[in-house]
Amino acid sequence: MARIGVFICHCGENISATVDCAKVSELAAGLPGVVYSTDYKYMCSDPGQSKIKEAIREHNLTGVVVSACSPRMHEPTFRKACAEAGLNPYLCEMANIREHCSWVHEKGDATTQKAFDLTRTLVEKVKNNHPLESIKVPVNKTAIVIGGGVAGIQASLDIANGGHQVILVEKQPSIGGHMSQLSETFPTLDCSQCILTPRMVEVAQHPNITLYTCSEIESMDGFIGNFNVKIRKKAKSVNEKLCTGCGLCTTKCPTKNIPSEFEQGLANRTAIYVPFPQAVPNKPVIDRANCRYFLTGKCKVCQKLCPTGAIDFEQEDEIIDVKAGAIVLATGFEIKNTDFFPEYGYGKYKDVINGLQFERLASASGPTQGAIRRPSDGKTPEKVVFIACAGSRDPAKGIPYCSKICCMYTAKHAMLYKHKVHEGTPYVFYMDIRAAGKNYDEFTRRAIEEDGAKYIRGRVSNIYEKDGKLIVRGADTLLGGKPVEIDADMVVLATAAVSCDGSESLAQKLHVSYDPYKFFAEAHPKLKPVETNTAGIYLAGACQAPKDIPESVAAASGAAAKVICLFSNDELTREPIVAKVNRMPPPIFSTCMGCEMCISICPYQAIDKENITNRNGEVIKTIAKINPGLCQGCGTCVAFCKSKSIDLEGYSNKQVYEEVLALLNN
Amino acid sequence: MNNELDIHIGVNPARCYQCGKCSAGCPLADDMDFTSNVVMRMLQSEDESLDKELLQSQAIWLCASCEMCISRCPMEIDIPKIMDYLRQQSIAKGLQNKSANKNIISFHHSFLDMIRFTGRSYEIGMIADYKLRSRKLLQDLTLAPKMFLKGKLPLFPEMVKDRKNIKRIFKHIDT
Amino acid sequence: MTKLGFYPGCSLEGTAREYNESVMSLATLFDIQLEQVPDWNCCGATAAHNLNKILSLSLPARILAQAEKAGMKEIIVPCAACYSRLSVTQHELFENSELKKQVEEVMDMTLSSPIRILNVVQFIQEFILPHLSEKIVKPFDKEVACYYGCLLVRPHDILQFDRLEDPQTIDRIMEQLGAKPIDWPFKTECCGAGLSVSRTDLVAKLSGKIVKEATERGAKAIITACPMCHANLDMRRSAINSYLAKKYDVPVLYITQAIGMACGLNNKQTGIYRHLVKVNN
Amino acid sequence: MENDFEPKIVAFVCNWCTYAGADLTGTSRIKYSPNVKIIRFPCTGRIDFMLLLKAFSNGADGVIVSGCHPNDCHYTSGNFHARRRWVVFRTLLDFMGIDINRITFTWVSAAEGAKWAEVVNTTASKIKELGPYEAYRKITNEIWES
Repeated sequence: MARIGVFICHCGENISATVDCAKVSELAAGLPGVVYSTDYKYMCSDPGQSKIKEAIREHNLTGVVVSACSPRMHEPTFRKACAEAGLNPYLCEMANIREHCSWVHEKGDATTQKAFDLTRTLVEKVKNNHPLESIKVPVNKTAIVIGGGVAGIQASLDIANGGHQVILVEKQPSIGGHMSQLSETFPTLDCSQCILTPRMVEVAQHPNITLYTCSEIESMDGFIGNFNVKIRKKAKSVNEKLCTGCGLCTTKCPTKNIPSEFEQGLANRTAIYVPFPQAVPNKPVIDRANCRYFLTGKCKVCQKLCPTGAIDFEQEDEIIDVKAGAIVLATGFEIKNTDFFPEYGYGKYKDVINGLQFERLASASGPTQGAIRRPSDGKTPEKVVFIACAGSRDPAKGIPYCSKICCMYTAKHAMLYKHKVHEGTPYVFYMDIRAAGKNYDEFTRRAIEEDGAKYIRGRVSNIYEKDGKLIVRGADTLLGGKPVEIDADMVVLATAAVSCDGSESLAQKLHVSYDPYKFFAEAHPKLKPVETNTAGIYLAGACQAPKDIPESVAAASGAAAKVICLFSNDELTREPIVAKVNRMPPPIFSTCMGCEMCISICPYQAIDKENITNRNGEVIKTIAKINPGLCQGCGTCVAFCKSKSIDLEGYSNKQVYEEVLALLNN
Repeated sequence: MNNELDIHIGVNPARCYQCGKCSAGCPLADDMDFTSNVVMRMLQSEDESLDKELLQSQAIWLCASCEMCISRCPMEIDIPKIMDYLRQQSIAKGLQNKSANKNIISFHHSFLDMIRFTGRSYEIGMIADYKLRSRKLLQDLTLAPKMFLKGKLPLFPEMVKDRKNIKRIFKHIDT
Repeated sequence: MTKLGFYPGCSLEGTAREYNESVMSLATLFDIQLEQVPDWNCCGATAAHNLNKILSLSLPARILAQAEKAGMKEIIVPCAACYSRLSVTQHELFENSELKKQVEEVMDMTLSSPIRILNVVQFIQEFILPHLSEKIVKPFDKEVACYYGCLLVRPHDILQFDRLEDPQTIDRIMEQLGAKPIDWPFKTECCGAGLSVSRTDLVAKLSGKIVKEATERGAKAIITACPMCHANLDMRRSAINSYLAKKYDVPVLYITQAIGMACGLNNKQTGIYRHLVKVNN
Repeated sequence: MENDFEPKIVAFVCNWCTYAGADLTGTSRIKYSPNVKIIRFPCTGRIDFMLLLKAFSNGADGVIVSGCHPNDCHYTSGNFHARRRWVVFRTLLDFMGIDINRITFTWVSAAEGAKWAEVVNTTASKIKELGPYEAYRKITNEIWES
């Protein structure tokens, strides 16, 4: 016989202001099976929880209903309290009489009645609950980090230094990401490569890190602690084991005019190439789309030259199966190119460049060895216009958000230009200067006050070319919208930071949600900034939203800390809300007919076939079997099952039928 | 006026974040007493005296409705529609800018009056009417004969047959 | 013979007679019959929408209703200003049924469904271009500045014609004629439009910028598709020249005149003799 | 005539989107009709449409089924299955003579507190207009008694 205890919370006045809590308690006391009912100001407080514990012990309760706030808020609290008093936690249910009742209805009998109806519904449900034990799953202590930019590098090193195995997967031939392309970094102006390359080398040499470059995620299944991931390692046409990285092959490659991705098209590379001198791994790859041999079937110059015979034209893509307990997404961002801007010439003016191109121009290792020269004719520009918010904060262009990094790097660009071309004049068109960060505002002020960057508050309407100059038409909104025309030698657009190409399909492979701009979505905007909605998958860096280097590194370390926390357990405890196929005594064994419908619709591939055999090992019947480690408890199989042979713990058919009946029969 | 705009023409001036791209591309910004982003700012202020200043401005009449501003506006604010509304309000409240009233507004009235009576615009008649209104009797004195010689100024107006219908349209808007 | 609805608009009966003449001559040459919208009226131009919203919608709406009554599925509108007014009106009325009802009451006519409104460039692309090469007798072998003006491309959301910045369709048509279109930045800059009479000083300044830029970049002719642009660039040339204190004599041609010239039509057929800035064949 | 009929409406919602959305309606203090009462499921994929019949035969005048928007399902695809089943089931219900106007099938995300209130209010006023669902209850009771 059920012995249910009912506890009505006032939540201060949040509930009691519109619901007569004492009356609900009184009505509940009259329900069949309810042996104890009370109301209290704050059920979640220590004394409130003690009341529940005492009642459980005193009245030998077999079930508890707490009518209070949303179970999404305090279900764990009350279940824990029940467990402490010796009641199985899954015999405790909550009725939501705050968010779904007191807060959304006016004070009155109808509201009190609804609070009671909801309470009664859960009383009927809890009568049909039975004790459940949480599920234990093992944890594979290897992490996969996707993306080898500064965030991926940081996350990999942190996890590896914590003593765990890391598999770092990078799409490009080298790790380093955008940071390796930068010249100097704000607000300290230290050289980007000087601080990054040691980290890159550390990754390459770390005994706990396995690096796969030219690689992408092919597919993923499994769940937290137990992911199975297939990695596609694209053919590099160079045998890494044999290659010594001498670089002889790259010197004689006949195809020399391929715009270098690393140099943002400001310099060319060969078809067999190392993306940049400090690349990790520092071994060349063949770009098959541009290689003469792959295009015409003739050449093989590199193969003839290679002293170790490392060139392998027959190499194929390799699929690598790995198992991991956690995944860190660090795929970073991209920036819009200049061809995104019709009013700035659709990308047809060579001297209108984007911010990354300027970084390459300013970089000592760049195509001009750090001299600021314009791409069209190599002249030193006397006037350079920097345009902030190019594409960002621009709903008309489909990018309403602020790209966050541009204000700072534009100030830096103006500064670097002035440091390198003393007689030059940098103009900056801006809307707002967003320099919130340690030493950030001071930095932008320095650009204006000490380096003489001419800041003009306004957006540029259009740019056109005339007599070798770029005519930039803007307005000074601080002078009443007065039109300003500058005949510049070069224009740098601080183009919007956007999510990477392919982030949508990657998110779908990993079951991670993303925002309308295809940035990956964090689990909670404030409290879970590096977690995703999929347990065991974490976010680092700008794949979640535009971030600067310190923020990316901080997020990466945050994600790594989460992974290390996860790996500190040998096994995980999971909610036992899983589906079960019923079993019967012979000769039926189970009502399951073996139609396999559930197998085909399960989103987690958690259902398998199971043979029931007799003593002689002959198969009598084949039925479905659910792997509780994989099952996430969505219950889709329950609704699909034709013979009603599957039920979901915690939401069983019996439980929900009783809920419906109780809700309707007052 | 800020709220009126949202109700009457569905344009919300609060969307403007004062980037000035409209003024930067406006062909007439140099000649305006208030550039378009300042116009937006005045509307945002919800200050009656600024509203009045705006309705008395020359800028709203100088706007040539070239639509460059909205075509480049990052917030897609229909400034030409706002300008139309401001001009109509300026007339309704009798706050027309004095110098614009002499030329631009007079011309508009001459133009519409011509259509009111003939259904089509007819240059000689219209220009004659405009000269009387604007008292610019000498303007275009050299151009007209040249145009006449080139056959560009027909002496007699082409008229719409169903002038009753045209009158009906004008009658509705007059009331 | 292709039969198409045709709305000339007021200026094609007056100041832009030659535009009308060249359009009609081209139509004859390419075996197209252009049938005028019966008893058409003025679209209201700039004046109407400056002064009264309902009027600015009712006048074009009457034209559309007349076309619909005559069973026209599409109308050719050579004047860019009329094209813009008609397109915007049709868009606004079919987006907003309440407004449509109001306008229908004012003009005592109804509109049942939208019709196709084609500007002159679309007309050329669709009906002339496919047969153009066989008719060219004298290639238009000159550098030209194709000038689109405002109202052919804006408001872009509604018109959806060409691309908003640096449009290309007229350039491509001129290339077909053998011309060399120059790359220049003022294709869609405003000429001063309706301020022509009331503020000639400003028109001289704005149009002057256009004429100067086209000349400096080597154009031997400016190609337009709008009577208002033509009036400001051609008829107002003496005002422009005195504003710039320099004599600019680059002629301004309607695109239909340029095609007509390349196809061997005579001056009377193209009407180029009516220009104030002389056109040398 | 004043309609004083207070319909009984049951809402079957998923835990991750609509339940959380309804929580947000509460936190935002948006008021709505008290006729609707929620039963929580892990996912709309779990919702067996036989439950709807159960609800109608036991006195429900209307039913709301609501889960995550397409592509937002916490369990990846549960809501798609629910939608697919709903499409099939709807024709079946229609064939059985069940008034499908009494069923609202919709999506409310965890961020759409205001939408939840709107869904509840429009459903409640629609059901109010349709009146009590006696017809179905009568049939089921007759079958029961015979």
